[in-house]
Amino acid sequence: MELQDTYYNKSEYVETASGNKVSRQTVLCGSQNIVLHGKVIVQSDAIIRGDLANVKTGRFCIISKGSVLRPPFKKFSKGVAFFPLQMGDHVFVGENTVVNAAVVGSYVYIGKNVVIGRRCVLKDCCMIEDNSVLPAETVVPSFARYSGSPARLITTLPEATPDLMTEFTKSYYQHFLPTASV
Amino acid sequence: MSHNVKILPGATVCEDCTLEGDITIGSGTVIHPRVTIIAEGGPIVIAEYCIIEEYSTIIHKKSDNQENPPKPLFIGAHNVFEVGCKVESIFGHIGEYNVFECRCFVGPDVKISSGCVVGASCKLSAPQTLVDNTVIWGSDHNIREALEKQPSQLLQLDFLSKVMPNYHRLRKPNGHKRQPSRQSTEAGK
Amino acid sequence: MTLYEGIALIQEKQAVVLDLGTDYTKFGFTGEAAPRCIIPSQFWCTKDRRYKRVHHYNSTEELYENLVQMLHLLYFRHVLVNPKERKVVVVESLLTTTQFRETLAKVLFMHYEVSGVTWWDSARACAATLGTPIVLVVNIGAKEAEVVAVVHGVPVVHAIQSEPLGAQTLHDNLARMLDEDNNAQLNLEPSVIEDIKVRTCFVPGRQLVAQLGGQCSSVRSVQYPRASGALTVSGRARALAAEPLFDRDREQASLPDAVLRCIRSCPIDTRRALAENVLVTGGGAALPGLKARLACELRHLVSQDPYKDSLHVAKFKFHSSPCEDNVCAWVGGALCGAADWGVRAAPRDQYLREPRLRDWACLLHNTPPDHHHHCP
Amino acid sequence: MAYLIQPDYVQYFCTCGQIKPITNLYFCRHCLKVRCGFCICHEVDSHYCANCLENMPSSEARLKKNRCSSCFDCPSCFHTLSTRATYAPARQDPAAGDAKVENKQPKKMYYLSCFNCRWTSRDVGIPDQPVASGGWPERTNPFANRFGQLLEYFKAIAQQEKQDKLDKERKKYAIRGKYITLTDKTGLTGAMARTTAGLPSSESSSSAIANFVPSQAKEEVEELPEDYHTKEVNLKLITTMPQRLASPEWQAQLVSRLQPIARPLSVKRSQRCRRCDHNLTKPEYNPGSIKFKIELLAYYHVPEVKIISFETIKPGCTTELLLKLTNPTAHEMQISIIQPDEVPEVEEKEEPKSIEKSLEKSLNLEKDTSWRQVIERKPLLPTTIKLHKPELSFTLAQRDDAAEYDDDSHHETNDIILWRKSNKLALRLKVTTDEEAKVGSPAVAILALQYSYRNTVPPTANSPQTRDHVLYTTVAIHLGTVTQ
Repeated sequence: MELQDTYYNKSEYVETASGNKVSRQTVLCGSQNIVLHGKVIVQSDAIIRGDLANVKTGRFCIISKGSVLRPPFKKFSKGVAFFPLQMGDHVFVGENTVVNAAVVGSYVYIGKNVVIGRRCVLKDCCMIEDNSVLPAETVVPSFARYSGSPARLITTLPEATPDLMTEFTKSYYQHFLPTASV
Repeated sequence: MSHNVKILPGATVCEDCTLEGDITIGSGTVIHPRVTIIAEGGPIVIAEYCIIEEYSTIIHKKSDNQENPPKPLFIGAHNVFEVGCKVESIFGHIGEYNVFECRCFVGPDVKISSGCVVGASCKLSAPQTLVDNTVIWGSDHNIREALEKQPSQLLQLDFLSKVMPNYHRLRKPNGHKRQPSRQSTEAGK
Repeated sequence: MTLYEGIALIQEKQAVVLDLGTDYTKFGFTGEAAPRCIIPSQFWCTKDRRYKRVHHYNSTEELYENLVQMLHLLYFRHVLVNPKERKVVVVESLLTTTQFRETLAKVLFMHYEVSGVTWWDSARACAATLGTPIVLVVNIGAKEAEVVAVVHGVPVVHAIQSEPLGAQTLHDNLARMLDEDNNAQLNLEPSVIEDIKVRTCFVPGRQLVAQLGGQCSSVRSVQYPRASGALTVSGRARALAAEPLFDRDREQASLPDAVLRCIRSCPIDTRRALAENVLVTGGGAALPGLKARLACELRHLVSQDPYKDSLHVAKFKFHSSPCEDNVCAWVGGALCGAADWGVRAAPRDQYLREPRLRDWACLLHNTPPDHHHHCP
Repeated sequence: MAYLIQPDYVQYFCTCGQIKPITNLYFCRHCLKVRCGFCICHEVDSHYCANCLENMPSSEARLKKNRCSSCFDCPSCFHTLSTRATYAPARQDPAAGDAKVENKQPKKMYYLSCFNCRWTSRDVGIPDQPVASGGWPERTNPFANRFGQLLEYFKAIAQQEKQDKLDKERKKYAIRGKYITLTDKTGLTGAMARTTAGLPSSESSSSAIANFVPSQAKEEVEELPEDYHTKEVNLKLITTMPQRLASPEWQAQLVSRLQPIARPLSVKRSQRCRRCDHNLTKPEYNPGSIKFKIELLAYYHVPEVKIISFETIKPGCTTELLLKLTNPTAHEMQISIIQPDEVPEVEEKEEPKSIEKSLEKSLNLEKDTSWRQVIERKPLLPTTIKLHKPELSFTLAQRDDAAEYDDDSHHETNDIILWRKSNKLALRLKVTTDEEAKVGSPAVAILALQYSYRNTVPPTANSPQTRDHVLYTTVAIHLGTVTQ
């Protein structure tokens, strides 16, 4: 099935020169530490905690409503350090999902209501299904499809996943349109 | 609804959060943005060194057999409320060193002792009592008893109270020194 | 043992041993003392988006596909070897259906192109873990309890007893009692019932059952925590879940009856030896107290009616195998498979020429060569 | 990705008859046929640990029983364990969890800890280790010794039996008895029977046989303690089935006996066409890489059909259906839509089947194709929904990543072709549903595509030189359910 158009209120969104579309109803803390690499959509009520550490996303990422991107911390003997959160290209983060990961690779699909625990590493090309919970420090290998709480490998993804994910995020971006009026 | 929010010196409370009712926030506690704390069924007292992260909700709900004066909800020291958790306990007491992981739900009939972990996305709605050091995880609500209490987050609190003022508008402390943590431990009995 | 594993490494490819049970599949290498994995006999079905059990099938084609998926999971997720050019030891019940046997053979030989398959029946495999010449194997599986007398390496086929008294019977009984205890149709997941059984249930001794009566009020009940609130597991459910195994009301179809019937059907000169070499095994036998209770029931029953005149057995003695109960047949398969280096395996090219399996129930394979019905 | 989160609206017919979404299909460039996971041959390519992402050579993996030497899983919840360091001098803060460390030397000690269920190696009394990378106590199978004895015994018997057989053959002597076929089938036990029954066996009985002690049966069976039923049951101390089965050789029944589980390795697979033995996919060796050395996916070679929208299917009605077609190849494609029964039967067999032939083949160790008869299925085509065949064949431009950004829809459009965009076009088709179609049954329309395909395999000496082929593919399109 082709994706359906998603409409947004033009006055609600800010579009940057690089094509990022960011809702005004988001909480971008420490925005100087947040880098969105272009054509990224950040929907309303998403929180990105740039104040704790740097947050970088690649191109064509979709951060859905109510999701939280939060750099993870690690305890050391002398104190606590927050690690930067890196996200690759073509990543989809579903609604009300909490991402505490250290690294999210490219072509990653994270469903809605998911919890990605602290310092998780999601390699390129993986999928976390809706309502899953990844405990802290999980490494999700490439082409794995995880589901459940705690999430486990249930099956593998097709080899063409990079292309599928590219097409999906691109067409999501293309179908993310301002409403005609306003 | 009276807006009687008492913030003790040393607490870090972001402005971008909803605090309704009679709430006392102990020193050393950090409240991140977009937190909702509603004290409609009685006052909420949060002791020292708690962390309350984004989108967490703590509600002291009105109940039918409300005591008069309303019983306060004491939340002990060193509790961590992670992103998106929701706590509705009406038991009037939550112990110390508990961790409420991301997106968990603790219903009104759940009694939490100390050193417990409510796992991410666990929805505790059935009436139950978590004894000290209980760990609940997973969709099947697996239960085990940890060897020791959850470690404190003093180091993280240290960092947060240093960093957060640089990036966030904070609410000014307005309370005076008191010892809510001692009260909270007594109130549990 | 490590020495042998070392030898196995230099020799030709170590064969794999497969025990595809109704509930759990055991899979690993010959010459090893335990399987590499014990996993539920199910696989993730992408089409239906759920786990599908291997033994749920309506047609041979569906079974074929289930087996292909299951073996893929076993080879590539758990044991991590190429199925091609490697021998397989299949451990199965003597009563496995021809449909299942032949489909499994087809999958192994044709789909996975294994180089040879040896079949071992579970009774002889279990007996092999003891090294004793005469063994009475009581195997309590998921669906059925099988009693097979193995005499000098030969199962006494006409004496085989099989009763639907496996773990499933226990689970059904337990589920019914839990419903009664909690006054509700609980519709518990099979895995939950299994967990309750494994963690709370036990088999009380003969005297205790009589003492307790129907209600078992002196047995401690347990609160079993669940996501939707705790469940009461009454003392009755804990103590009496396994009672159907010993229930003689239905035409003496109880487990001790089956054991005694099996002994009675065996040649007279082996009966005493069989009674003195009983091996109670299978996943269902791991329930605390079950073996003791069975021993007690046997000793009692042998002096009772249908047997007291026909069966003159004074003593019952019991073996314990050098492995956990649920992997006994697998371990036997791993022993036998390692001992003969797969010499006796049916090779693939023979199967390709004539895709038919030898089976004890088939006269074609079972007629002595000098018999006039024998066809070469 | 829509393929992964939506139901499979469009499915293709594999050559073997399976029906799968295009993402699960492969395309063999040498046979020019669509293949799927069911009809191809899977092979282990490389072993790696999915946690530390280290490769392990397969010989080493075999020695280590397919387990990583540095990563451990939690025996309680199966999450990966993390190594945590503690310092011997206890900190001022009593809650830091260091109260247990008694010695005052400033020494780093390590223990394993689970972030999910908070299990630690201290829970079961495993002492902290001075090195981060391990030295964790290795468990041994408690039955290993006995198993070794049995194995030695059986091997000796098998050896002896082999010798017997040789002797027997020399003597041209055969035993015939009641259970002849059974013992013959498993001669091992026959030999065992003879030895244990005291029958005359071969003269040289090895020491393994002589020294072997069979299991001794006991009269008493371990009974439950008297007060078993009145004791309180603490479920937190008893392991669950998954916890027991996670370590098959140990199967601890008490939580206090759980041990860290060395993490099982994973494999990368390569896939091979059974027919021509060419690789269809071959991954790169590096565990972190998502690239392939060979990647012959149907998604890159077969025109892709997607539904844009469709009207509800009603019995006896003609409804419209909008499809999007994509040419994934780097060459122009001629496509025409045909009825599924117009697809010519493609004969894959090159010689008539006969028993002699196949026998000959297997003897000659030639590539045998016997797998085909068991793997291939004849799918049942639902026929309630008929497609109106458009009298039209059209050209679909090659894929051009640069063209993606210019929005020129200047190509010719008509009733059937709604729009074109570089290598994509939208089609409007009509389907008619049978009067008899059952309401509530799934509505599936079948259509076939005839398309031109340019083969890019460099021609070899013995392969035909043709580069352009006409290929067919059949597609099942799911249009919801038939409604009134």
